[in-house]
Amino acid sequence: MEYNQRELLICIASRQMEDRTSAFIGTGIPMLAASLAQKIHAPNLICVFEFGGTGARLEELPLGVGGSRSFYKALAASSICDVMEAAQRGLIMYGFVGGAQIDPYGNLNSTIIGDHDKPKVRFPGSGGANDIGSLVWRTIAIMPHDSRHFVEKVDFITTPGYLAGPGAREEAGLPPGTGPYRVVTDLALLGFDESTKRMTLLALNPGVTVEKVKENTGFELIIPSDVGQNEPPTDQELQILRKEIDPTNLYI
Amino acid sequence: MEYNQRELLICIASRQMEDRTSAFIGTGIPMLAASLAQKIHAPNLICVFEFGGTGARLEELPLGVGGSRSFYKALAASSICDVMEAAQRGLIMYGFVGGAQIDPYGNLNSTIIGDHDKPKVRFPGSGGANDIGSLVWRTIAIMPHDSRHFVEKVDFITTPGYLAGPGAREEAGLPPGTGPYRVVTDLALLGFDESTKRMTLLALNPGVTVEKVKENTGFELIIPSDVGQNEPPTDQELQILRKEIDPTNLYI
Amino acid sequence: MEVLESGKGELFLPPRMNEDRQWMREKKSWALEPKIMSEHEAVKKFIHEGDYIGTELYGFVRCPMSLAREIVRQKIGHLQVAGQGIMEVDVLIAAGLVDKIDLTYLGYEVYGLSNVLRRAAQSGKLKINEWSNAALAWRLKAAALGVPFLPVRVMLGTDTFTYSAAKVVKCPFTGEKVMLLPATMLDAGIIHVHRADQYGNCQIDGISGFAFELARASRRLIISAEEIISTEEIRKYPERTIIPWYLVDAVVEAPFGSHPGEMPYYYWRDEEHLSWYVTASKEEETTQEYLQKWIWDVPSHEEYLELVGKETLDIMKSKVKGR
Amino acid sequence: MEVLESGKGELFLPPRMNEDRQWMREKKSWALEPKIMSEHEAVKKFIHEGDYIGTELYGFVRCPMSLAREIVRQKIGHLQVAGQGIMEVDVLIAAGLVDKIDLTYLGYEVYGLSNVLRRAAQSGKLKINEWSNAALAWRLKAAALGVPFLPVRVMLGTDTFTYSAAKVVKCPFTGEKVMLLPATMLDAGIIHVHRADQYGNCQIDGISGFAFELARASRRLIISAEEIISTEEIRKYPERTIIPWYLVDAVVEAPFGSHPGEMPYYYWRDEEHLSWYVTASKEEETTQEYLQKWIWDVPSHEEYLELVGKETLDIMKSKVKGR
Repeated sequence: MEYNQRELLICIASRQMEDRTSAFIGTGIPMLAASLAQKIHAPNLICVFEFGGTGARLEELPLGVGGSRSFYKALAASSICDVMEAAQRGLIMYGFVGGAQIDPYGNLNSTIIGDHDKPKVRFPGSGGANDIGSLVWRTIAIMPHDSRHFVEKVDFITTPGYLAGPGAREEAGLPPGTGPYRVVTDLALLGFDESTKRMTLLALNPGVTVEKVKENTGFELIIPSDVGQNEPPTDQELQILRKEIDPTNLYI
Repeated sequence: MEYNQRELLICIASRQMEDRTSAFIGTGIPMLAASLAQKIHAPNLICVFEFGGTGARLEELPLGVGGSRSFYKALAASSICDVMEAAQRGLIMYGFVGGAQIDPYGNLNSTIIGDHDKPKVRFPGSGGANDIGSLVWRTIAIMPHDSRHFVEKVDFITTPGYLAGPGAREEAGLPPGTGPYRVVTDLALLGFDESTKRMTLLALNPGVTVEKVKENTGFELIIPSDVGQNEPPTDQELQILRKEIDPTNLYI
Repeated sequence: MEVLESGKGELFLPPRMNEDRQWMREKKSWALEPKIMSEHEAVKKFIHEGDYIGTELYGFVRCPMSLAREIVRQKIGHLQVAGQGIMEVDVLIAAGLVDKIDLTYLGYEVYGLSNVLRRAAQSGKLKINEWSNAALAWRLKAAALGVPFLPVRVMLGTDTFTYSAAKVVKCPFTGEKVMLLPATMLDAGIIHVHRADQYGNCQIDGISGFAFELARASRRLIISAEEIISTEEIRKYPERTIIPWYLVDAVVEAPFGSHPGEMPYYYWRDEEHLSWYVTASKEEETTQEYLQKWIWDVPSHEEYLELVGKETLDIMKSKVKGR
Repeated sequence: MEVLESGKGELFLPPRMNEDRQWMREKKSWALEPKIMSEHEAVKKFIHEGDYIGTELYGFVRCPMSLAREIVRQKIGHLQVAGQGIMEVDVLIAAGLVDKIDLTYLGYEVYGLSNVLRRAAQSGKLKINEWSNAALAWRLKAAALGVPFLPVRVMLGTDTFTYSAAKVVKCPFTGEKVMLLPATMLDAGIIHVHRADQYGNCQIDGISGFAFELARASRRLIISAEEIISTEEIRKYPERTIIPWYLVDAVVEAPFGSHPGEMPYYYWRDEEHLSWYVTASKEEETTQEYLQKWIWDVPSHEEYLELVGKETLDIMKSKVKGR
């Protein structure tokens, strides 16, 4: 079946999550990815929304992280502190992040371009991103892949990736064992090298070459010898996505 | 009307409290005193129980600080942290304390006599007493008056009074403006001298002499020239106490 | 436990625990006295020029929009704001009323970025400290606890910390670095709830966001409520009282108070109106036109609702999902 | 923010945030799987010799008495306990199962002092640290937050502090002294609730004591519930879920689980039984006789209830007040 780039992103993101765990979910692609994972391979993946909704029936897609759909027939509807503290205790496995810039260590900028006090461009700010990037075990970034977004050095570290490299998170006081896990883009799936903590190409999206990825990355990417191939969305994935998850084409 | 010592204590304690404020209430005398104050001169005195009950209808006397009567038809039934934090923010005006020993500065011992690790006598411990003595604006101690209870130096400061004297509470980090306010005993009503923070005789119970108070106090008490007289319980007080507050003679 | 590092942001509102305690002693009454008043009176009495204020939840959801609009209507300026916000903080900035903001996120969620924030920040007129969502909620929590700070494990190692007013110390128990967030006891807080009695005892359905913390972290507190209920109803379910009366200074009856946002279980959000605002906010001129039409030209919340139209409100009611 | 003073008590259970995080990652499952089991199985599986445990609320009120009795029944020893307690901690000490206690209060309220505590403390066998009620609750709250300590304003200047394991520091924001309480992440917690579903989603009526904090401050968590309800009922009122399933390891159906204490809105306390215990506890021998009769000779909670007698239980039910 044919598919668009957004559907591809959703499918690839959804495949990264394990069952019997939890994911901090923002609106848009992460929510669709988590829903899809629930319906395909992770029936016990639980969506947690940052204002308190936990384990909702996502019959209609939430439009915001605090809206009524984020706790419709939920198992718990608590508060921002409660769910953030659960994350701080180590209970939340996945979280989605994004931004205007990402660097080789997965640090993200969603605050400003230019000088902080009189910026060239002002973005929304951290929101829950810094919390997610600090506290969940594995963050998954979803990014458009070009050299404007993939930069050697971000203008502002809003959300911590591996900071300056190996050991830097622990040195800063962030909980050990946490950090960037995957970056899902319209070109490829990326991960982080165990020893250098630098971004590594894991698999290419259908029709994309290593060369194209390199061209669109503003820093030196680790290219292992065994770069994989992302399977295109399966018919099952597409059908569930279109018929069950987003039948009104709100996001796809 | 005739009255017993317990009724006298309750009446004198109840007269110490102002309207439109709140009081941390333990079971027994404090509760009866607060109930009486509500019915006589302080209709908007609110009882707060340390496990979360706030503004209950005290139709039947609570038997414990967390029991169902402590939040029967209450305005709020929250948690120990919530009410203790309200006290920490300065919202609770009165609190009742007691103990096995009290010293000239109103410090109280309800922990041990003798050595801490192998005590001669072990008492229950602080419970909420230290919290109340630290956080409410005015503590009211209710004590049996004899030289075994009123001592020069307590074996163990469970609950802070004025500690070593003027400025000591502030120096220790306790919130300014708080501290012991009254001590209600079977012999007298006591307060604390503004400048020395030492216990002062305010008023004698009916039939009690200054000499008797001195004899039964194990430290030098400040005796001002104008010692007052505590009025015996009025008929109104006794009637309300016996008919409305404790009709089954649970406490009186 | 030495301070290892300090954020370089100015602390707009330093913790002042002892002064706050004194305030609570003098200004808060435990008396059960009616506090119902109009939003005009409530805002006039309890929000002052230069105040540091906070709003809960956020522009699209259970948000005190009618109160936020009233602040704009009265043009109470030089505000400092604890900003986790969408439309409620946006309109304050758009009206030129905000000098400083402790910011975590200001945007329109699925509708994209806030052009109002962008213009204000890029002009250099708006002074901004950076925080995370949890950090702002935890700063309120610290104030709610009555303590000067709370240790947390976020913001460490980032520029979000550098441009905040937090401090990093070594934990004296574990030897590890922790972030200390200074408490934020607001001058005034505004919260919209499902139900309140005339004294201010409040019930909220569904998630409580950071209402618990913000209510306890406000020297003055204005509540708007969809419905006023009897105190007997409050007493029947005392565990549902998330905000007790003694914290509350004013109670405003405000049906559809969260419009154009939603109110869980009561009404759905007004997408059409939201898109008008998002479109208007793209340019300064059209933003001002929006404010003129929907706030300054409308003297009260009742008249605002008339302007929205009963038909629209009925649709929003019919669209909401039950339990 | 230097440490100005340290309590001289041994820190029985130091904060271990990173190990706790690892535990939560490895041992807690978010899967919706049934967890209903007998109290025998639950205690056997989740409470181990030498554990640091906590109970909520307290012996006379909504207390996991059936679970506390089961611990005594299985004679799980060398326990360390966070002790705000009446009968639930008393029976553990009486059975000789407790080595160390972080104590705030152990007594029988209107019935007076605990002779069990008195004997254990005066013999020097029980190692005791002192805390206040709020301090113990706040230590659990610190753990619930996932941070190593919480600053508070109690215990300052007293021997309660001297014989604790807290620390006094100077606040880096205000320059004032504050007390730092170390977090207590328990090895195991036991809580009795009104209603739970088979996965462990819990509802409590009336005051919640410190259930919220203790649930979140327990590596392993056993829930006993008066009633098991459907998950549909939980989903209908998600704001009532005070303890969510992913924190819970075992759910035990235990009607009258708080006996001889009360269960607000469900049943009143059994004064006669309480007075038997208070009387028995005066002497070591009669204390042991009580334990023998009511715990060791009774293999399960069901049989305990039979021994109490249906008639008595019905009276307790009939005496309770509604809302």
